[in-house]
Amino acid sequence: MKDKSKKLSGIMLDFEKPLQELYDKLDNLTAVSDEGKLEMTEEIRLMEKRIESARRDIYSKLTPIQIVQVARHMKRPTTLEHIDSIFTDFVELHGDRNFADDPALVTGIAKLDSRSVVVMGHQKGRTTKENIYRRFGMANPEGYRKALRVMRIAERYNKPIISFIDTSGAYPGIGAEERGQAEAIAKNLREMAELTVPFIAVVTGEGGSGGALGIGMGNRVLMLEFAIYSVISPEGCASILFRDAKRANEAAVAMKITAPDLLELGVVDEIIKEPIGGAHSDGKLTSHLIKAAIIKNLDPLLKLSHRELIADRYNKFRKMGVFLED
Amino acid sequence: MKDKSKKLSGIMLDFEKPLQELYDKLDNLTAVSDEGKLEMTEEIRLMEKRIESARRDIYSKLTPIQIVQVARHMKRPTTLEHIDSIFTDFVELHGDRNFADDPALVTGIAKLDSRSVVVMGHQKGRTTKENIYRRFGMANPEGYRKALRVMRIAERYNKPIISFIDTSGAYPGIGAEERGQAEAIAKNLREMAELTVPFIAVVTGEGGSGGALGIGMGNRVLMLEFAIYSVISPEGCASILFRDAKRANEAAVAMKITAPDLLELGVVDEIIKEPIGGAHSDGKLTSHLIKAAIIKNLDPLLKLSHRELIADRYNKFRKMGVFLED
Amino acid sequence: MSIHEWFKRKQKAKEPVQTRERLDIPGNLWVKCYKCGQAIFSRDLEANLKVCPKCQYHFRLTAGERIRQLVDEGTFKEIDPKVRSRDFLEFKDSRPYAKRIEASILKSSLSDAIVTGTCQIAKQPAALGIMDFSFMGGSMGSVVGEKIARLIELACEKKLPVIILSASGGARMQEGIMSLMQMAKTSAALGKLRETGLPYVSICTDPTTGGTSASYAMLGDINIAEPNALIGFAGPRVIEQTIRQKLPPGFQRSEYLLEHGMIDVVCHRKELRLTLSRILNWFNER
Amino acid sequence: MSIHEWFKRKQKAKEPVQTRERLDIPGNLWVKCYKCGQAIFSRDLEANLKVCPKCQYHFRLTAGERIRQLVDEGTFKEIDPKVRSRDFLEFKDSRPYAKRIEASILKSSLSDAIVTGTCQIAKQPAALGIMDFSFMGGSMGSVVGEKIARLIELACEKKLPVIILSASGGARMQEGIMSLMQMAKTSAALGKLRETGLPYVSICTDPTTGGTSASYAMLGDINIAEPNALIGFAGPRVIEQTIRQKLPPGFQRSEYLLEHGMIDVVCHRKELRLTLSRILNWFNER
Ligand SMILES: [Zn+2]
Ligand SMILES: [Zn+2]
Repeated sequence: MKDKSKKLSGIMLDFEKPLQELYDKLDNLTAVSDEGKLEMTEEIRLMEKRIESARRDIYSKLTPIQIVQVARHMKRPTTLEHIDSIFTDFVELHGDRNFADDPALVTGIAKLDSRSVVVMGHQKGRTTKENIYRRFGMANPEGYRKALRVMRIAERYNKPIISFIDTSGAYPGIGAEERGQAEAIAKNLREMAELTVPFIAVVTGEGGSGGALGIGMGNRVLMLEFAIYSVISPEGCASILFRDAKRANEAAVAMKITAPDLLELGVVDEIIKEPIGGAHSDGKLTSHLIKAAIIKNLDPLLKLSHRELIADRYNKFRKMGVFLED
Repeated sequence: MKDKSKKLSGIMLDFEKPLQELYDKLDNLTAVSDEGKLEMTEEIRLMEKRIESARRDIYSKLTPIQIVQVARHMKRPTTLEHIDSIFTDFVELHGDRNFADDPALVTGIAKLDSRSVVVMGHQKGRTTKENIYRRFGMANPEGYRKALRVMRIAERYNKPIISFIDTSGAYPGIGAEERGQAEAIAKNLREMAELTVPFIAVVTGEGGSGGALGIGMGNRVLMLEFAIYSVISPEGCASILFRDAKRANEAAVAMKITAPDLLELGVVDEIIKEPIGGAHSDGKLTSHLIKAAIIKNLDPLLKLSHRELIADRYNKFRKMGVFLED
Repeated sequence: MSIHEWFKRKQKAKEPVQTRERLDIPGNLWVKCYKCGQAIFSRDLEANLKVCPKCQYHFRLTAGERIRQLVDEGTFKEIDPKVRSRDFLEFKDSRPYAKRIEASILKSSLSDAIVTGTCQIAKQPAALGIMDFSFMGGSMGSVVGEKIARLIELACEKKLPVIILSASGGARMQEGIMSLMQMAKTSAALGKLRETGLPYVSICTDPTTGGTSASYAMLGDINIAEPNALIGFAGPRVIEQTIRQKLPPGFQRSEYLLEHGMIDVVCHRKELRLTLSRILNWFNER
Repeated sequence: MSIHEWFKRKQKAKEPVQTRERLDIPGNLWVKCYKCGQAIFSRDLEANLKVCPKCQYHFRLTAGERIRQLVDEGTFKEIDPKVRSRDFLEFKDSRPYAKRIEASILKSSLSDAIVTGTCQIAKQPAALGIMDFSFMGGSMGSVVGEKIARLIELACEKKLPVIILSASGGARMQEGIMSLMQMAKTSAALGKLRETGLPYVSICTDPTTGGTSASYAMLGDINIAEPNALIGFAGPRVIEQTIRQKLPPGFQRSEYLLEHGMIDVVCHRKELRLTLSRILNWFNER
């Protein structure tokens, strides 16, 4: 517990700072208790409850820009961690059979309990080194082409697809442009629309623009409570529209990027609750909550025919858009 | 005529040297005639006949290694020249939608008289500069992937495919290996087998190994009289098997790489006669002979169903191979 | 991400917008080429399809100009002219989105950044969509997506080939996530077109970036581009900021994309109608 | 083209052939690792699946050794054991092809460079082809092509997944153009398998080059490679001669191909059976 509070305090977000005091108190209590001077079990229990309650309180009132911070939290569970917790017998499949393997987007085959499924997702790193290797989860065209290749395996052998979305966007690099970032994403969109197998997308962290959508056209799109999904980052939006990246908070509000907003807009089908204090406070539990939501949404889809699955997906995205006509 | 003999003599092959004397005489005759000193029309006609007869004679007795020289002749008509003569309304299509456009393998849509067809072929250059640009007709993986892309367009819109084969092989470069030369060719082979449209391949010059076969799995494989088609170049074969590239002539004989050999082995369906003195002596006529052969072979295929076309192609290649079993 | 660019370009390189305005003013008889500086008599520029006769710079065109240049006279029948944008997020930056829409409609006399309809090109019927950069930088919001989806569905029904001319800075930020979803919607419609066995020709004109390039603009059976058009996913500035490095010359221009395998044909405006008619004819005839 | 390499390798780097021979001699109890030089007790090497315990160098295996390592005991049923090569071109280099075949059969006690059959792997049925480099460098002639085609056709009929372990320098030059045509034949058979909806797993072992790599070896739904195997189309020497340049370190090795997107999994021999069983299980279960 000592360790936990220290670890957490080290990466505490601004708005979590009120918890720091409580954690410090908890540390004192446990220190005293560990030294054997006093029996503090009850006090510790109470303090823990207080912390939990404070956390719950804080997390129930997050502003959009605070949610952005949670969605980007360094300790937020990554795709490979979710895969590890949710599935068994994972075999990672590499490469687009064209140019490269992209570590920013991982794919593979796995078992969801007894079901054979294809899994994929953006992969961020934990350390700087890892993040450079993973390109901070920003995929190159090869990532999207690998995903498409593996989606086609799913289709050929009639297995459902589960994707995990967590990227600030597709990588904006020279090579990425040269090798057709636009083409790769566009083709994925068209091909995802035509998939004959059930497809569930889960927005687990940052859902950044075309880079997110590039593996995101699920029959069902689920979203973690404190994930975000938007056409451009709040900073990007602010620097363009308000000529000031620091007004990202306004942009975050204006663009409607939180899970409840997106549920209301019909872009997302279901919100998956996060543990108290956000996914980073309990990765395993988060994974288990995701798993339950996947199974709940997947099972009805398994009963649909190929045609029905395509129609279901087509209708879902076909109706997106708000306009006037008279 | 003067010009023609000079041009030809400049690139005369060893075994054509006996013609040189005759061309010199013809030059003299025409010079005298042009100066108006004597009326030499009849003599010129006779000399031209003699040259034709000598050419015919020489070309009727070529050894395999001489045929190799003809197949590689610098003035041998190239794919774009054939396309220009055979088809109309050609629109060249570029790019593999992945990495690059490969100028060593050209593709496009065109009309064969009133028929819409897809055309493709290896493209050699005429000048050194052009040859460097065209990589001497040795395609990179992008060339094969572009070809596949365009074959799929043919299939999607139910148009026949005509390919022209003229390469010493797929390009053996670092980049080519990195980007999956083997994968690109292999995938083409599998996909060509499954094409639902008529496919005619014409070996017009060098049919070099996998690089040739990579666009060569036609329902019908036609071959120009002095083209070659082999698993490895005679020089390559000789340097390996005889430890001496200079024994290429032996290798050329042993490997059975000429049109009549391949017809006998069942690898080729029909030999297209070349003009007297080889395709380089009359490119236009060569193209027209090819066109006639294409149409003759294509029209029956147009009557087959998708299934029949696949079965036809499968059976054709399925039965290739000679072995014992008891 | 690349709508980014659109705004920045709007502030800095005002050229194409100005051009249009100048040409719209009667009596403004001379235009200066934005690339080579050549003074061109307006009527000559018009007659030359708005291509600089000296340096071949392709000026941007309005949807109306495109129709006049490409379509058999009198054959264009617009569909869905009344679909208009709605400020459903009540989005406000320096100005409310609702006001922006209003102003753009007034200024351009378009209902949004795309005109769709059926037409004939060299006597061959086609479903045609033409984006117009002068309407909010050709940005793709719900209206653009809806009109494209309807155009494609109409093509499926009437068995028409589809042609879309793109000219767009990308997604329309003021519609938030919904503009992103238009990428999915339009691409899905193209998937249906493909399944129906009907061809699609995409024509990328300057600029074709962001969400537009990452959906319908790159999905042609055949992708055509006008010379020197900016085509790409991320905007040049975003890339420079990310990689802290200068971009190579010609980067993200048509010819560059041709070399990198993304474009089939870079087609001079003078050849565009002929090329299109050949392609349509190829698809139509057995 | 890469059969090239096979011959050259045979002359220069004799290691794998020697290895086999040494190990076949009873009483030859110690083997030296060709990579790190470590002396290894034969029985230990055998027990370690012929992987050097020190440097993890994967020694080449015979078809028989592969079966023992991968297949459920007693389940391998060979098909087409009597298909043999014929010298139909009467091909003669330093030695007539007919004699080469004879000698190879005697030396290897194989009928040609591949063994095919049905089997179970972790109780899951499969059609299995195993190439053996010790038979004329694993070169692919009519027999290899025919046996692979029959294996795949059998799989189509019996609804089995197909697994092929490649170990080959490429096409068999002594069969001229007919060896090239085996690329077409085997790939076409894989096309049929795919249409039938059955999976194919390719396992590339050292070496997998030339015509073999440019046909069935690269066409797996899933491509597996043993560590550090040479995999490529053109032989390293041919490339060096063409480009007049040294090759980068690790070029054409498994890990390099993984990085370049051609291989799904680089799999240590100890993990191979488990990985295969997981993959087969994934395909089999709904
Ligand atoms: Zn100019
Ligand atoms: Zn060792």
